[in-house]
This record gives sequence, C-alpha cells and structure tokens, in this order.
Amino acid sequence: MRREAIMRWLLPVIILVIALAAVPFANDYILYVLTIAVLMSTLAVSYDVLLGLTGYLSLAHGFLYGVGAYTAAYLTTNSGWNFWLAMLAAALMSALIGAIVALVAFRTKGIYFAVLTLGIGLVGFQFFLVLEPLTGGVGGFVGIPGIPSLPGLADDPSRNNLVVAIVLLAVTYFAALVFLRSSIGAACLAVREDVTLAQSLGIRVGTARLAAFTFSSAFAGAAGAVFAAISNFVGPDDFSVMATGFQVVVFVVIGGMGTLWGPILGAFLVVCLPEVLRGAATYSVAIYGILLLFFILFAPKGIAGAVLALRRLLPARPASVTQTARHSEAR
Amino acid sequence: MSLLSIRGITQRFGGVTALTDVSLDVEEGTIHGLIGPNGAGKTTLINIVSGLVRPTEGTLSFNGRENGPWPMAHAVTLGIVRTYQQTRVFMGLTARENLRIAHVAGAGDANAEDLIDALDLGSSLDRVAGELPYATLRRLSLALALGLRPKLLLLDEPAVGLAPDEIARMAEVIRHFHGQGLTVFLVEHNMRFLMELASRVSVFDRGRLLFEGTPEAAQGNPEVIEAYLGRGLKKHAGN
Amino acid sequence: MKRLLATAAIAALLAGGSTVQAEELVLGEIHPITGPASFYGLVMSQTLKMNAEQANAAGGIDIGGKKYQISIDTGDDQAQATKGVAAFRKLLADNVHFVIGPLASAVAPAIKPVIDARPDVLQIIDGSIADGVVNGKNSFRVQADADTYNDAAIDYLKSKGIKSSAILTDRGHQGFRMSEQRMMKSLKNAGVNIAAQEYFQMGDTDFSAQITKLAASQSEALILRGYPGEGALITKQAQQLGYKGQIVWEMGAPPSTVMKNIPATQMDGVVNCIPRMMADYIRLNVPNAIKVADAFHARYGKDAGENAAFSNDAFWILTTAMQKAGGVEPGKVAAVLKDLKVTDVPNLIIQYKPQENGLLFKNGQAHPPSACQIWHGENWASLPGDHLDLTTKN
Amino acid sequence: MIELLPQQLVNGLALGSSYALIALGLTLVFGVLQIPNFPHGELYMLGASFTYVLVGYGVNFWLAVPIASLGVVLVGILLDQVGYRRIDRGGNLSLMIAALAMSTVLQQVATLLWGAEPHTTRTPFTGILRTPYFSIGIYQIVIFAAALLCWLFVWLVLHRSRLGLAIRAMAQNRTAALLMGIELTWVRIATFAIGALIGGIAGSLLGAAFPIYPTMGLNPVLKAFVILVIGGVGNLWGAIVGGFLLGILEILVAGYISSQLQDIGTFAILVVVLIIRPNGLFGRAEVLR
Repeated sequence: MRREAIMRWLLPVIILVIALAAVPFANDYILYVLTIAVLMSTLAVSYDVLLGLTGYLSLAHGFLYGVGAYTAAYLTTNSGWNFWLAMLAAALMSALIGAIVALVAFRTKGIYFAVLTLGIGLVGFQFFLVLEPLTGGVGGFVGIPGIPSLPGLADDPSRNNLVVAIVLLAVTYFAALVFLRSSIGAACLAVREDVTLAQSLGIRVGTARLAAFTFSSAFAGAAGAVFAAISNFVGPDDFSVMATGFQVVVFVVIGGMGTLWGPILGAFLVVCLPEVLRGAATYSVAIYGILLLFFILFAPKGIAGAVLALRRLLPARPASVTQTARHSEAR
Repeated sequence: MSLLSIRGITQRFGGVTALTDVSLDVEEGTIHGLIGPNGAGKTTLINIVSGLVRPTEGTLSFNGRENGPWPMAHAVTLGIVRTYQQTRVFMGLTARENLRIAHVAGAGDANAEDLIDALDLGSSLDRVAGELPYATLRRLSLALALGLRPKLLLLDEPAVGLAPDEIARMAEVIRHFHGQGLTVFLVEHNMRFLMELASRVSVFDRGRLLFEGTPEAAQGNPEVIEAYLGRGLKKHAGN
Repeated sequence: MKRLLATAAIAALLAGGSTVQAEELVLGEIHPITGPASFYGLVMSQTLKMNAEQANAAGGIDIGGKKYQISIDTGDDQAQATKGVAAFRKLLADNVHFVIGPLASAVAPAIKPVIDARPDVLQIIDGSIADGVVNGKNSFRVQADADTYNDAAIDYLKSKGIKSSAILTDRGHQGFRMSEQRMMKSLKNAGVNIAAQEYFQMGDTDFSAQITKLAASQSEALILRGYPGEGALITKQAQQLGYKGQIVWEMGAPPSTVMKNIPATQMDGVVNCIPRMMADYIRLNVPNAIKVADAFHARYGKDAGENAAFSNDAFWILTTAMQKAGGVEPGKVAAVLKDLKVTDVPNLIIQYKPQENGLLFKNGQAHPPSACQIWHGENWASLPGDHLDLTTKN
Repeated sequence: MIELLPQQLVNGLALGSSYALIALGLTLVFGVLQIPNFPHGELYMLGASFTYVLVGYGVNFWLAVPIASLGVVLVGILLDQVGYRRIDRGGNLSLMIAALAMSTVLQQVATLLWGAEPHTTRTPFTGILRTPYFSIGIYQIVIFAAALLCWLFVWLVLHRSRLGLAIRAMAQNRTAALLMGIELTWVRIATFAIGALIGGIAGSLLGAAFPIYPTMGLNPVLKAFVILVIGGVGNLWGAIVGGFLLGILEILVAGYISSQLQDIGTFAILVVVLIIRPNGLFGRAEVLR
C-alpha cells in the first residue's frame, strides 16, 4: 500500500510544482492552455470517482459541466454575486441536477445506464439552446465577469486564472482522496467489483452510487464556473456530448481508471498534445478516438497502470487499488 | 429459544417447485446442519433466508419477532449474513481491501486482527484476490461474512473443493467462532464434516423436509439413507 | 575569443541594417484550417497568404516612408470556441496586433472579450455573420451582418407584393437566430404577416411535420435561413408535400454544393437572397474579382471559395489604412479605419454600399451589397432588372 | 388542425420506417451478443457514403446498394474481430468505452476521406404519390417496403435456417450453445454480418433521402436504442413496431406541440419508460453478467 500512497501524493505534487514553476516564464497563450489542462484535470479527477472507482460510464457530464458554467455566469453577471459564492452555488446546482439524473439513471442496468446518460447529455444540450432567456441560447452567455484577482496577481489575469484553477484542482484531488478513503469509497469499490456480493455484505449500493455521481457532478459544476469566468463567454458547443462529455472519458481511460492521479496525466496529455504538435491538431479528434481504443484494448489500466507495473517490476511490493475494467462486473 | 423460524416456505420457479411447505427452527447458539442430494432445494432455502429471493409462500421470523420474508439489505441489518457456493470475493481488489469493505459494511466495529489470524490471511493481505489460491479465497470469503459480526451465519457448502487438511482447518474456524456465540446454518455435502459440527440436522429431498433430529439419528434413519444414498444401495446402509 | 568578436561584429552589421533593409509587418489571421470547417476556412487563409506574397514581390508595402515585408501568422481555430481562444491568445503571444477573421460563429463571440480587453489589437472580421461581435473601436467587419441577409429577403417579398410568409431558421446558426427579432419587426413594417415561425437543426432528417402545417397555412412564401444541406432537403420535402408558395433561401449556397443535395430540376424557381459572393463578382466581371480568381487558381490549382473576396478586401483595407495612418500603431490605424472612404482602397472586389458621406464602415460594420438570385438550370441567375453599381476605384 | 392528421400520420410512418431499419440492425447485435454497438450508427453512415461514391462513379443505384452494404459488412466484422472480441471478458464497461472509441474513429476517418460538406445520393424515384388526404414520395414507399422486407429477411434467417437456430441458441445461453458444439466464432461473425448488412442497407437507401454527414449516425443510433427499450432488445418485431411508433410520436410532437421539442420528446419517452421498466417495456430481467 505504501507504494500506492506515494504515487497518489508524489505525482500530483510534482505536477503542481511544474505548473507553478512554469508560471513566471509562460506567456498568455501557454498560461491559457495550462489553465484549460488544469480545469480538464479537475473534471477528470472528479469523473474518475464515478468511472474508475464505481465503474459507471456517464455521458451526461458534459451537460453537468455546462450547468455549472451557466449557473455561475448567471449569478455573477445578472445577480451580481461574488465569484467564489457563485462557484459554490454552481457546484451545488450541478450536484442537485446530477443527483436527480442519478436517481433516474441508476434504476437501469448495464448498457441502459450509458444510453440514458447519453440521452440526458443530448437533451441537456438542447435545453442550453432553447432556454434563451437564461443561457443566451445559440448566441451564448456574454459579458461574464472574470475571476477576482488574488493578492499580488492583480495586474496579470492569465496567471491569476491558472492559480485559481490549480487551487480548485488541489481541492478536488484532496476531496477525491478523502472520498476514496471513506466508507463510501470502499462501498463504491465493492459496487464496481460485484454488486450482488456488495449487497449481500449489507452495503447500501444505492447510496454509494448516488454519492459517487453527485460528487463528480458537484466538481464538474465548479470546474464549469471557473471555465465561464476565465472565458468571459460560454456557448452551448463546449457542453455537447461529443465535446467535453466524451473527452472526459478519454482523459480517465488513458490516464488510468481508479487511480485519481492517472486522469490528471491523461488530461494534460490530451489537452496539450494538439497545441504542441501543430500537425496533430488536424487529426486531434481522430487521435482521441484512436488513443481511447488503443488503451481500452491493450492497456486498460492506462498510463498509471503502466507506471505502477514498472514500479512493481523494481521492488517486490505488489498490489494496487487500481484494478479496473478487467474485473468489473456489468453495470 | 429459536433464533430463526421458517414456516410453510414454498418456492416455485415457473413449473418447477424447488421447496414445498418447509418449516423448521434454528436454535440460538447451535450449528444446524442442512443436507440433501443435489437439487434438494438447499441453496434455494439459503437464498430465501438471506433475502436474495422472495419465496412464493411462507413466512420467516428472527429473534421471535414476526418479520416475514425480508430483502437482503434488511437481513444483514438483522445480523443474517451468507456466503456463496461458488467462491465470491472482490477479485480485483487485494485481500486487505476486501476486508476493509466488510469492515466498513459491518458498521466498523469488526476488529480485523482476530479474523486475519483465525483465517490465516496474514501472508496474503496485500496480494490481489484474483492471484490467491482457491483455499485462501474460500477463507477470505468466509472472513468477509464474519467481518460483519453476524448473529446467524448461513454457510453454503464451505468445504467444497478443499483438501482434507484445509477441511479440518475450516471446521476449526467454524468451531472457533461458534464458541463466541455465533449461530450457524450449515449447508454441506461432506457428511463427516457436517456430522462433526452440527448438533441438529435437517434432511431435504426434492424440496421437502424429510427428517429433523440429531446427526446420529439421521444416519440411522432408513428414509434418509434411501433418499441420500440412492435406491440401489439400501443393503449397504448398516455401517 | 577573437572568433567570438568577429561573429558579433557581423551580426551587428546585419541587425543594424541599412535603410534599404525592409521592416517586417506581421498580420495575424484566425480561420478553421483543420477539422470539418476547413472546407470553407482554408481558402480564406490562402487568399491572405497570396496577397502578402504579391505585395512582398512588389517590394513590400510603403507605410510612412518605410517598406514593410508582410508575413501572415496563421491561427487555426477548428471552428471551436475553446480552440479559437487558444489560437487567438497564441497570436497575441507572438506579438501580433492585427488579426483578420474568424469565419466560425462559434469562435467570434468567444474571442470578443479578449479583443475588447486589448485596445492595442485591431480585428477585421471577414467570415462570421455572428451578432454583436463588432464594437467599432478595435473590431470591424467587412463581411455582411445577418440583417443584410434578412433585409435582402424582405426587399424581395416587398418587390413581389407577397403578404404572408413562414420562417424556418436553423437553431444552431448564431447570426440568423440572434437577428430574428429584428427581422420580425422589419417584416411587420413591410406589411408581411408571419404565418409560422419554426426551427430546424443541422442533422435533422425530417421536416414533414412543420411543412405540412406551413402548406396548410397558405403562406405565400417560405423563408429558409441556415445551411445548404438542410435547405435542399426542406425544399424537396416542401414540393413533395404540395407546398406551392415561393421558397426563399438565405444561405451561402454555391451551385456545386446545392446540386450535391437536390436535383437541379427541383430547384427551379427557388430564390436565394444573400450578399454577393466571389462567384457573382466574377460573373458580373468586376476586374479585381477576375484578377484575384485567376491568381488564386494559378497559385493553388483550385477555385477561390465564397468568402475569398472578403479576405482579399480585409487585407487591402487594413494595409491602406496603415498607409494613410503613416504607421503601424493599432490605435492610429483604427482611427483611420473609422473615416476610411470606400473609394480610398485599391484592389477591392466587393462593391460596398457607401455609408453617410462615402464612409466604408458605420460603427465598424461595412455594408456589402446583396442581391436575390433565382435558380435556373444548374446555377443561380440574376433576377431581371438586377444591376451592380461599381462603387470602388478599379 | 385535425384535417392534417392523415398527412402527419403518413409522415410519421415514413420517418418511422427509417428508424425501424436502423433499429433492426442494432437489435440483432445487441440482443444476441449483448454488445452495445454504438458504431452501428457509423455503419449506417458508411453505407450512405459508399453508395454516394459508387453512384458518383456512375454505378447504377440498385447495384450500388448491395455493393456498399457488403463493404459495410466487412467493416462490421472488422469492428467485432479487432475491437469487441478482444474485450469480451472485460465486462460491459470496457465494451461501451471501446464502442464509443470506434464510433469516433469511424466518424473522423469519414471526415478525412469525404469531408464534412453535406451531399445526398441521387434518388432513382423522384415521383410523388398524391391522394386527396395525403401525399407521399414514391421513394418513401420504397423505404417503407425495404424496412418490412429486411425484417422478413432477418426473420427467415433466424427462424428458418440452421445458422438462425445457432444464433438463437447462443442468444439464449452461450455456454449451453458451446456445449452443443456450436462454432461460436462463426455464429458471432454471422450475427455481426447480418446486423451490419441491415445497417448498410439502411444507410444506402436513406443516403438518397437525407444529406450525408460524417456525424449523421449519432442521433439515429441513439433513437434506435430508445426503440430497443420500447420494443424489447433482440425482439425483431419490437424493433419494427417500435420504429414506426417513435416516428409517428415524433411527428405528432413536432406537428402539434413544437418542432423544438421533437428530440427532447424522444428522450423524455426513454427516461419515462426506463423509470417504469428498468429493463425496457418487454425486456426480460437482464441477468447481470
């Protein structure tokens, strides 16, 4: 277990240090790309609690990310709320809607769960288009106030945005760790591995699943709130199923399901890859599909799994909590 | 005082009647054996008592209070915990993580140390369940059930597929926890294993309760022998 | 040590540069170079690069006594908001102060907040007809706005004395959707009763429900506002369901794309009211249009797309404004743009309608002429009495 | 507005026949093999694209349809052998993720090959049948007939051939089928081939009625899943009836309420049905695998 604990803490701290170190030299463009990568990591970590830890594939999280963005946008722009309060409200709103979605979706089993969440993701996108008075419809929500500057960063909004995003990622990562360590986390692991056995041990399967879904929705909402503030504008396209909704699955599967730190690697790779390899941009979406297919076929434990396997080859301390799809039962 | 009383339980799956009007009592603090040929309805009864399946007819009551058939989640809160005929553990997790889940599910009062020692799991705690040998997995699945500190443990053929020395160790474990006040409802094929442990035994044949009494009485009873050892072997029954 | 000194000396000589050495002026552009929309965006980027090559070949552009060699820094937005903002910030990080584009209506509103916050950046939009993306201070637009499309269709209805019309709009088209309220008002002022207002979306395959209602409402005209794929499908289904009224399109629909989706015979009589595109200017043999089209074909071996005219004009308008401002300071160039006259700019293809006292822009928006064309045989043809007055110096 | 009802019902049947065709192909693979075949939408798109290219080269439409459909069968079998078969042991989660990944890859490959500009195959029938109560395109009748013919074809294969018997055996109980010496790999390939064939035919025919986009498969396959929930997975007749039902319902929603709610209405049905019957209207209790 110690090896696992080190990986769980060591790697994120390294990423954090690199990000903070890169901050002074980076120009606006690199800062923006890093901020998006950190936001996507927040989404990926919270989504991993549902997909990697509990074994449920939801395609409605693009929509929930949007709910957070529009809620925060509305509160800060029209009702004059302070950003931090609006972010909290956005997280609560997404958590609430996520819980409702979960209560409906968890009545189904197996493939129907994913199909139902895909349906909810598509319908949610339509609502962003149709509810024009609230969301600005296809024109998008304009004029969203930026993030209030932290002390010392008043003159440099791009750097300020990155630091705020990193703070949110740290909070999300820590919360996910607490969730994993908690009794609910253990229950989720049991649900992922064998629902019937979990029930026969008296685990309240319903509560565990609902907690995992609501947790991931809440932080998706918070990430949406930050995204809205740093872009000062949000349009429906960012929240469609095949945009963020699908990408978050790619982050987690490539990164390593169930490891929490793996998806951060996945998010950084997938967000920064097209920016670094200019040519890659041409086929970026194709690359997402191919990467996802490659990893699910040949390396279901993702990059994290590979890293752990390497570490396992060295000293003889086996074991990881990261058993993933290979052993998961039908959802 | 009977801890568990089963009254008039019948179970039909479409045309097949698995259990017909079964009534029996399990006394508190005893090890109650359940034997019968394959397809006699033993596992079906366990599924009903554990709440996995709702019976077509009949009632159950626990600790004297009239509870009727109950869902699995409720059964566990009453203190009724079961194991499965085919070994069922969280294959993808390590033994330690398996135990932690039982620890969490049993509302956290289970001190794992005594379980680990009693079931000799110390050496395989950090190994992934999927990589453990069969006998260790059987003990792990038992540890999961015991981790919930049950009042009534429903054991579905704990000795199946084990080597003689492992069977002895399994009997030792059951005796150890029975000594701490655990009531056990033991379904088993292995007659000698059952006879050593059970103080009372119910014999099933084709879904009906054939006989109930002490293990010795059951061994001598002609109907039990006929049902259990098959028609043709009646004359060898005398040993 | 000596070698080091020598190389330093040579470097200094080169860097110092004699007066003959031309300055370098970087113009940024942001278009979908990759992804599904690259079909429309790539030609715009290529037009700008071609113009820069021509200007450089002729010794560069003389601004305030200095000759500038033009280089184009391309940002690829893939027609997506987040990628657009990233590409735009990359241009700003490359110290670019002048940006032409975008094309996608998803990108224009997304980069607007960044532009509004940077007065030292000057944008000329050559593609997107999105609503509310031009501030007239440091963002201008040569491309038509959605109202130009709507007004062209309304003028056509007035010219035909049509008294009732139904409107079908693509829910995903930002420009048409956001300008709908203004269009409804101008329709009422033109005495046209709105029989029905319905929506569709890219990828929809069936409109029979809406069309059946429209056919029953006896509306004399049906205006379709969106993209040619769905436009062709609705036109086919309308005829099939017996709709007899006049079908009016508001969409950029090159004949080749149209005929890929509907047999030419079923298009007869359909009218398309849009700003004049590259093909129209070639057909009406505007000299610059033919010059640019031939140069583009020679350079890239394919036809210049619909919006190539707008990219070409954006290039020359920007460079002319710099020459009149005598410098490349964005604030000064923006001031010149506000008072630029249509006749001040050479090499224009589009014959902009002069605003008050001949100005090119009004609140940052130019007014490209629009015209309705009717489909005959295998192409859009001018309506009788259609004429084009040449407003630019040629 | 009631006088419009006959025309709207006919519109519903026409739309329904396209949904039925797509659902028929999906119900086979999903019902028999328990594989959540998201890329079935892309097989439908490939059928349309192949036909468009063939007709573009001058191949007669009625010759292009079978050729294109066979091409789609090859792609379908490739999907199964490269993707699903390698994962089968990993449980539903990996199957779903692999299906999603293959869907995206096929969409991107189509975008690179044929671009994103909308194009429609030239239909052989442009005639229109007009009656006093409704009018309908001849080609829509062809599609309606094709849906029924395809159903008949699949029904005959399943119920009147040795292959069909093997497929149904495998659907009932995979292990039992194995014990009876049924060559599972071949039956699996055959099932995928028939599913892909129907998907290819649907694409080839409908590619002449609607514009072809690389992403045209996502929405129809999702509606096919809705139909499977209504009609019951693996139930051939359920797929056809469910398809027509959904088509009529969508038209009535669009016609009598508002066209904005057409898609929202469809998924509202899905949500309601799954709340009442988590395993679908006619679904048998799905055994957790």
